[in-house]
Amino acid sequence: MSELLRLTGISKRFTKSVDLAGRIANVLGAKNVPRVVHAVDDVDLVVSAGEVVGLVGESGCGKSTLGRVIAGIHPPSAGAVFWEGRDINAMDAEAQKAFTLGVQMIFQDPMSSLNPRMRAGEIVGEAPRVHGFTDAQGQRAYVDALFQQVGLDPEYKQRLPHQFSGGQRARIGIARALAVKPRLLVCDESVAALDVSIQAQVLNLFMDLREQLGLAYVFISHDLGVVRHIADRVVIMYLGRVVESGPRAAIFGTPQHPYTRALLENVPRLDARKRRFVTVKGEIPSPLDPPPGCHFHPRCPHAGPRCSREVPVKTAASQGHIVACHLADGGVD
Amino acid sequence: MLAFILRRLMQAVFVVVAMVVLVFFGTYVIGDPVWMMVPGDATIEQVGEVRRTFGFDQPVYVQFLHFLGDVVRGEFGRSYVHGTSAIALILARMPATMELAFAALILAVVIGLPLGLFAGLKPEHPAARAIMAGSILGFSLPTFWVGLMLIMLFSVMLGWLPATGRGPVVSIFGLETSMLSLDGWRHLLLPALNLALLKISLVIRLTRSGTREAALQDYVKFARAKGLSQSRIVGVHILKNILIPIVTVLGLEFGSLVAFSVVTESIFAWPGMGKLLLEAIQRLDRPLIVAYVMVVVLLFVTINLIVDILYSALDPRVRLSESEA
Amino acid sequence: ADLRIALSSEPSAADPHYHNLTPNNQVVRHVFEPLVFMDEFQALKPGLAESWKVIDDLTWEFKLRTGVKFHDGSPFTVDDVIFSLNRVPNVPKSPAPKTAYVRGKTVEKIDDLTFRVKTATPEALMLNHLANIEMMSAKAAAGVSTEDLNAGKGNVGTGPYQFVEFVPGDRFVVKRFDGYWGAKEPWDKVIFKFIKSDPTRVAALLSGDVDLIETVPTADAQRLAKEPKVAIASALSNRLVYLHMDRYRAETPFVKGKDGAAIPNPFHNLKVRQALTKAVNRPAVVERIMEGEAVPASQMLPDSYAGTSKKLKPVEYDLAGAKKLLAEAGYPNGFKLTIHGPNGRYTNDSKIIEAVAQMFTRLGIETAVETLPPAVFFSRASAGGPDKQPEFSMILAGWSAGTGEPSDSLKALLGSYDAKLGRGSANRGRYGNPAMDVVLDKALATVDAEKRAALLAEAAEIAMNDVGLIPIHYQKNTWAAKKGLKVTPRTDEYTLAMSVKP
Amino acid sequence: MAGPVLAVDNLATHFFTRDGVVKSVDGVSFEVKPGEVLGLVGESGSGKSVTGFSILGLIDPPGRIVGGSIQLNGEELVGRSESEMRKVRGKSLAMIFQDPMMTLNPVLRIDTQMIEAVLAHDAVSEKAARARAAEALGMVGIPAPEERLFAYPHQFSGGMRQRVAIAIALLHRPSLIIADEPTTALDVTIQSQILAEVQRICAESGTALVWITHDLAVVAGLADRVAVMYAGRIVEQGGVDDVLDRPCHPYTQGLIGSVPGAHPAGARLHAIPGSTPSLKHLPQGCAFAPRCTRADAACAVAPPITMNQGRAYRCFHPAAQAGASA
Amino acid sequence: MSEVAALPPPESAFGRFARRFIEDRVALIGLGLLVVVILVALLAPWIAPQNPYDLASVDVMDSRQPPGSHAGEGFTMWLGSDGVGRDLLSGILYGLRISLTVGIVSGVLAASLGLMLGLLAAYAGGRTETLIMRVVDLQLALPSVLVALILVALLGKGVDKIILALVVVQWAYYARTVRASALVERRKEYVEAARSLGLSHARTMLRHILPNCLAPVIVIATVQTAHAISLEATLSFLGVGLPQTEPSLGVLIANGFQYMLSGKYWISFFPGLALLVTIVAINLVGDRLRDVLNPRLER
Ligand SMILES: Nc1ncnc2c1ncn2[C@@H]1O[C@H](COP(=O)(O)OP(=O)(O)OP(=O)(O)O)[C@@H](O)[C@H]1O
Ligand SMILES: Nc1ncnc2c1ncn2[C@@H]1O[C@H](COP(=O)(O)OP(=O)(O)OP(=O)(O)O)[C@@H](O)[C@H]1O
Ligand SMILES: [Mg+2]
Ligand SMILES: [Mg+2]
Repeated sequence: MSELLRLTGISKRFTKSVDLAGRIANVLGAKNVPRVVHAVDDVDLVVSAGEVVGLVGESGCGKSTLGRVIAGIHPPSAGAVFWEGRDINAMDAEAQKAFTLGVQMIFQDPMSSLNPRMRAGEIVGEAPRVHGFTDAQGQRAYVDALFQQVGLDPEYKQRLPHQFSGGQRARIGIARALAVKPRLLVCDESVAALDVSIQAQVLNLFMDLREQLGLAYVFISHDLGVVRHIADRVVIMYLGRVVESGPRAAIFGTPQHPYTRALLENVPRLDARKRRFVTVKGEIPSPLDPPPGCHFHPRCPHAGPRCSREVPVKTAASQGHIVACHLADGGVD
Repeated sequence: MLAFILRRLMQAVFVVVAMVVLVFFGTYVIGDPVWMMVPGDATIEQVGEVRRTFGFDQPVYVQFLHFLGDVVRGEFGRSYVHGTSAIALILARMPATMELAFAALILAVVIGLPLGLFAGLKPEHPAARAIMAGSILGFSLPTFWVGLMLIMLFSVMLGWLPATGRGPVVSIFGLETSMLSLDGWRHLLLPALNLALLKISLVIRLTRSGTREAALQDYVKFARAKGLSQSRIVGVHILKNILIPIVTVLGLEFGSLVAFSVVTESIFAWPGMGKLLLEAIQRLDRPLIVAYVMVVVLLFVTINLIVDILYSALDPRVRLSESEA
Repeated sequence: ADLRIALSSEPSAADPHYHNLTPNNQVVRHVFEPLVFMDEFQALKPGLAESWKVIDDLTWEFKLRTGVKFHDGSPFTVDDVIFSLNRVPNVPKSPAPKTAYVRGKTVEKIDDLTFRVKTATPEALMLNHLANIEMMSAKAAAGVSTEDLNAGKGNVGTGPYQFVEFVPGDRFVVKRFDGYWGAKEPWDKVIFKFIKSDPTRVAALLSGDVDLIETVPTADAQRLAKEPKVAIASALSNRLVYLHMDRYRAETPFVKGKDGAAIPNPFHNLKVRQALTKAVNRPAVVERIMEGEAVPASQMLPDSYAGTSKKLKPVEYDLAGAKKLLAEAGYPNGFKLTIHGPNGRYTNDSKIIEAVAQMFTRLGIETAVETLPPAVFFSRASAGGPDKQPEFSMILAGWSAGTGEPSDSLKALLGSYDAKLGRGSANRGRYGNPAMDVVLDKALATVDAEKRAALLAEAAEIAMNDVGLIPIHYQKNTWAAKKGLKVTPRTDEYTLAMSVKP
Repeated sequence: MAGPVLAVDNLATHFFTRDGVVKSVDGVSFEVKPGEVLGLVGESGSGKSVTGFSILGLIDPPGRIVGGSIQLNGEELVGRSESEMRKVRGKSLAMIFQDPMMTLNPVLRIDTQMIEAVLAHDAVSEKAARARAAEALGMVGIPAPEERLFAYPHQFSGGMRQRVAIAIALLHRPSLIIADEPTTALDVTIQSQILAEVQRICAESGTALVWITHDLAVVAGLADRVAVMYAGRIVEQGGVDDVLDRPCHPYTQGLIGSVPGAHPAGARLHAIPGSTPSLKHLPQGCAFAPRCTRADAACAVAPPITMNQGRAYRCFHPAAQAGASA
Repeated sequence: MSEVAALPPPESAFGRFARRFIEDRVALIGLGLLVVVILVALLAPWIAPQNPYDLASVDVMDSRQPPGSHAGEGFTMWLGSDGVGRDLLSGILYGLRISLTVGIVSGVLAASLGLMLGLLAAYAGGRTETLIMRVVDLQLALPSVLVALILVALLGKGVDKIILALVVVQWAYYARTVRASALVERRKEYVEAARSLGLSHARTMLRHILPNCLAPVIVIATVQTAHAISLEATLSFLGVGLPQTEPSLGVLIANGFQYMLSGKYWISFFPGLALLVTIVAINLVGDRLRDVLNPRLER
């Protein structure tokens, strides 16, 4: 499989700097410090053509931010993005456009991701017309084909988003993304808002499209069940950092990181009846003020003194299976 | 907090400077103030003399530089007409206007809040609909017209309340107020009502929509699920939430209250700074207009600051240091 | 008993020499008195000066009244006169000083109660000028500023009332001075309230907030006259409302042909001016707009005043005659005209303009009206044009003769414009008639009252027959008081507590 | 054995909207025994929440309970006046809501909100009420409860807020708690913390629980019995093992088939075709018929409840009859 | 697919909007009134007995006549006449035209200006936003009387000038409102979708964000239009309003003001009534719009 996208050392920081008034106040004795959120911190990621990468983690760990960086919506604060092996910052406008259109995002909230005042046909048809995938006459047929591809009746083109059900809205979002012939879809919790039965339909659609069009996916979800079902490779994030990544079988079969293990244990399962819930202690810390060293150490049952001092480095546990934990890297003491 | 206040002050300085420049040159283009100062039968010589006395014969930028020089020296100019410090004149009149504006605010809240709550809790009730329809009247009728109608009804026809002026004033802590005596209130009532009319409508509307929205919130349902009484839910849970927008909006509207006091004060011969401004504009008393604008902008800034502090007191989610400009 | 009076305009200070405007003069007149009084008809009477005589064309001798005391008990002497006359030109930052009244006069003390005034040129208006200068106490007022006087410091006069307080924007209060040299006033305390809004002032009277109001709005005069609780007093005033026409430009900006093209200034044509004045239906304006609170005008002052012409009568309304004249003048189809005027400066000013515009339109002159806020209007009407000349083609304005005779009016409104001579200072039409100037100049240099009056009347006739301006009406001044108060109306628009008796 | 804590019989709650009657709950019956956990599952809009609110009498106009009975500890709740209902709410019957961000009043401190809940039913001193509030907070695993009482909701994370809500529900030791998807908005690790907490408390105090959720997996781990709702009706009800392992109703089967975790990775899911119907335009007969592979002419009439060995379902063509007897 | 059956019949946004609008009877009455007012204003030249702006047909001899009197030219002045002899009915009909024009045109212009600047501020952020919002602050602190007076001094009186003054006074309210809602919209995912689809900033701003910020604008526009009409009346009262000879409702009221105590009530009462009806109608419609356009109240 050829490499489609590569992220190296990607970080994304959101900074709120101290303005002039704040600085003057500091002179007068106040303590205004710039507030920095390390939403994504030194992440490496490779997506090959046609591959599904699952991105898992708890709320606020930076999944969406990473997704947006991949989709080119946010520029990264550090690190480089390579599209088909070329640094996107070194590309000409043409190639950059190919990258922009080549990666499309599908959002979590099917309602807020559709412009409530545009008709379905327009939502899907706008970008291909603007970018010349089709002209005014061809637009109709082009959009009809897309509607059929995602399992919507082209009759619905005249409707507004609120006139659709949740599952249908998700399909419109998918059709909109497909309209510019992307090679990689970033699905940010795209099925989380749907009912199980509808979610199953949409997951099936994703899998069909992958087969038909050879699409690659970055599949963001906090639902391990979904990720296990659909992903070839899984990346686990905790507070901006990747703690473990590897092939599905490795992650679910031989999880290395204590956090991954805790996650897997905590997932409710149909076949676990009347079980006693055992839990990870503690709350998810705030990304504004993350714990030092390994971010997970305050909640980790195996934490040792080293964990609060040193940031763990990425170590390969097996082929393609990488873990960032002191346990895998010489112990915690 | 400190940074927040500083930020506000810096904004205020910007606004004041821009405003002063605007007003200075704006009033310059309106006309030559000398014609509003000399008597109609003044000779050319007299006119020229007055012009020289006040420096109107100089180019406008020179006049402006002189003015800036005065400001740097801490002197904001003397009223052309009154010959005394413009700031002092305005400050002397400010308590009357503030009193009027505050009385209007109080009336707006005291009348508007209960009516709005009722209309919001029972939106389909005929009385609620009547309140809403009635509230339209509040901003449909020009203030000056309503003012005279109030005078006609309550002073001339019924003879209940005095038509004009301010009641006896007492000075407490250096602040003059007429709110401490019955007669003071009798004088205050009509003009305050006149000024408040618009705000009453506004409060009714804000309260109603706020109540309607709050009543649909989960926390209200949860409060009911706890078995709380209706009065506690409305009086504590809903009220505290709707006070937030009301305080904010009323704070912002305080400016328009002061602006509209120009009209009310002239109708009711209320000795406030609005009337002073109107006269200053009519007589092109530039230092007075500039000083008014400065005082009013600073007043707004102060009020906004107070509103923000109140806001953060009412809404614990807001922290002053974080709220943006 | 107290007397509460509502004034329509507010004084700017309690300093008698600070601002020469009616609102100021009338309130300070209760506290300070001039050497010469003007009665309700603006006739001159002995005031603090008991008597005077003309020694020669350039010298006057005055004798002060005996037994006059200031409010602080000190006696009034010639030193106070000298102090006051010296103070007048030296009030700092005065927006309208009374300097012109003392210019060229030197005072010579003869004894404590006698002094002489010498002038540079013959001063026919000596007494009128002295009637405008209030006497202050040399002792109490030495070195006090306007602000001090506002606050009551040194605010000591000889008047029938003593200063109590001045609250800008609200009130001016005086109380009776029991050591007054003249007849004792009936009021313990007089409170002047400033109520600018016309209907409010009326309401204040009707609701009993005040006992007396000045400047009764024309709309309410008739109603108040019928009101049983209210008594009305009214007098013909010295204020003339008139139209001025552009007489100095060959083409005037606000006159255009019917097709909108520029045409030569028609106001240079006497027939046009005559047509215009004939087209003004003065009785209609007086009746329909002023509601009877005015009298059609023929010249600068009503002919009850000295120095007016008894021959001049208000021009009769004659539309047909006016049309004929206009046709004769070469404008059978009229032209287009814009009249400018202030709104809110004179009683019903904008309505009068509109009525006049209707009348001119009937004459065939398509007339537009543009009224402006006074602040804008006067500055443009006086110097808004290129090179600081008057801007408009025809304006409406008003004029009140503070001296109580027409010489000032003629000089300022109709004298050929001459900045050096101070002539034509309010001549915003720049009308000029050398024949009239000659007669007027002669009158101004004539000290003998009768001769002067004849000359002034002659000057007025020359100018009015030439239609130098179009007089419309003289306003009436109307006061309304609680029933039971006797109000003596004044022609000079002053509202004085001394005119009110229970 | 004691009678059920809650017995709902043939409950019907309808909303009379401008454009038609919404039969949100239409003939729902179930019972909950003391200490028992009932899982109420179903898709969005199937009427789970309305059922819960009906029990507390918190249905607002245009909604109304139009029929059936609700008995709490043998006392009828339907038809009670608002003030009588108020005595029950929060006292013997408590509710926890889905969104922890919204259930606490953002502008009131935690102590205010807890103390008022104590004082609403018990005439105790404020001090005693505060002590009880702190105790309840401790019970749900909030460290340093006395201090935390002075906090505002926004100073808590979502999981903490949900604990506070649970603590408020526990204040009067109710005999029944209705929990309306209380963990749906929470993260996996936090969800299981809450689940563990609830499990422990119910076991200790014998409080019965109705747990509303759309997540079958949560129900599997928590509930004793399961009721599956579809379009305002309970279509299947029974012991958790019975229903999940041997579903009778095709809808239950479809739901289970849609859960990705239950399938081999990458395989197509057995999705139910179509989407949930609008409650305004329900088809005649079985509401699930349009999406059902087994539907036939018989389904044009609404299927009655079939009782079978402690299980109940509404279907003419149940799948697992054999399994049930096995 | 079988989903078709489950969907409600398609309904256009406007159809839904209209249906919800007319559900309220009071709003319908308001709408009816507004239509009547606008019609009457449009048809004024054909239904008014007099052209009140033609000085040749207005006669001062007819001034202050009570309702029902006959004018010199023979027609009946049903509502009486004003201080210079203008037939009040005609004056009101024509005045309505001016007032509505002033209100609507200034509303549209102020809304457009405020919309653009507010949108730009929200979208661009940073210094642009700071600058625009400071100017907004400035504007909100400037007394409207002063602004109007300065403009009248600079430009002279006239409908266009008063409109300009009102635009200057009002745009800031729109800018503030639009910025607030644009800030919310900007964070919505459909905007990110537009960016990710490679659509230009201009297109994203104008085609995607703008239409979604219109609802609050429409709502405040109705209030501000009503407010503009009564503000114009206030300015006329203060002497800086519209020209005397072509009176708006505000000028008529302001002119009648001095007659209010004199028993000639009609000179100010009837124009006041007309103003009241107009503003109430606009506000009734506006209120309903607010409810209909507020998605939060849509269950
Ligand atoms: N535009 C922004 N400005 C400031 N901080 C941001 C911004 N976007 C995200 N963050 C912060 O970055 C962190 C990561 O956010 P992100 O949305 O990527 O998390 P997530 O993993 O997608 O969470 P969730 O599961 O809740 O969607 C959070 O703490 C968030 O507050
Ligand atoms: N106030 C109301 N007015 C009209 N219909 C309502 C109202 N409240 C609820 N409904 C309708 O009742 C039905 C059931 O709603 P309910 O909230 O019980 O669903 P739910 O099963 O809890 O769904 P979710 O999982 O989304 O919470 C829905 O179709 C809903 O539209
Ligand atoms: Mg996210
Ligand atoms: Mg629910």
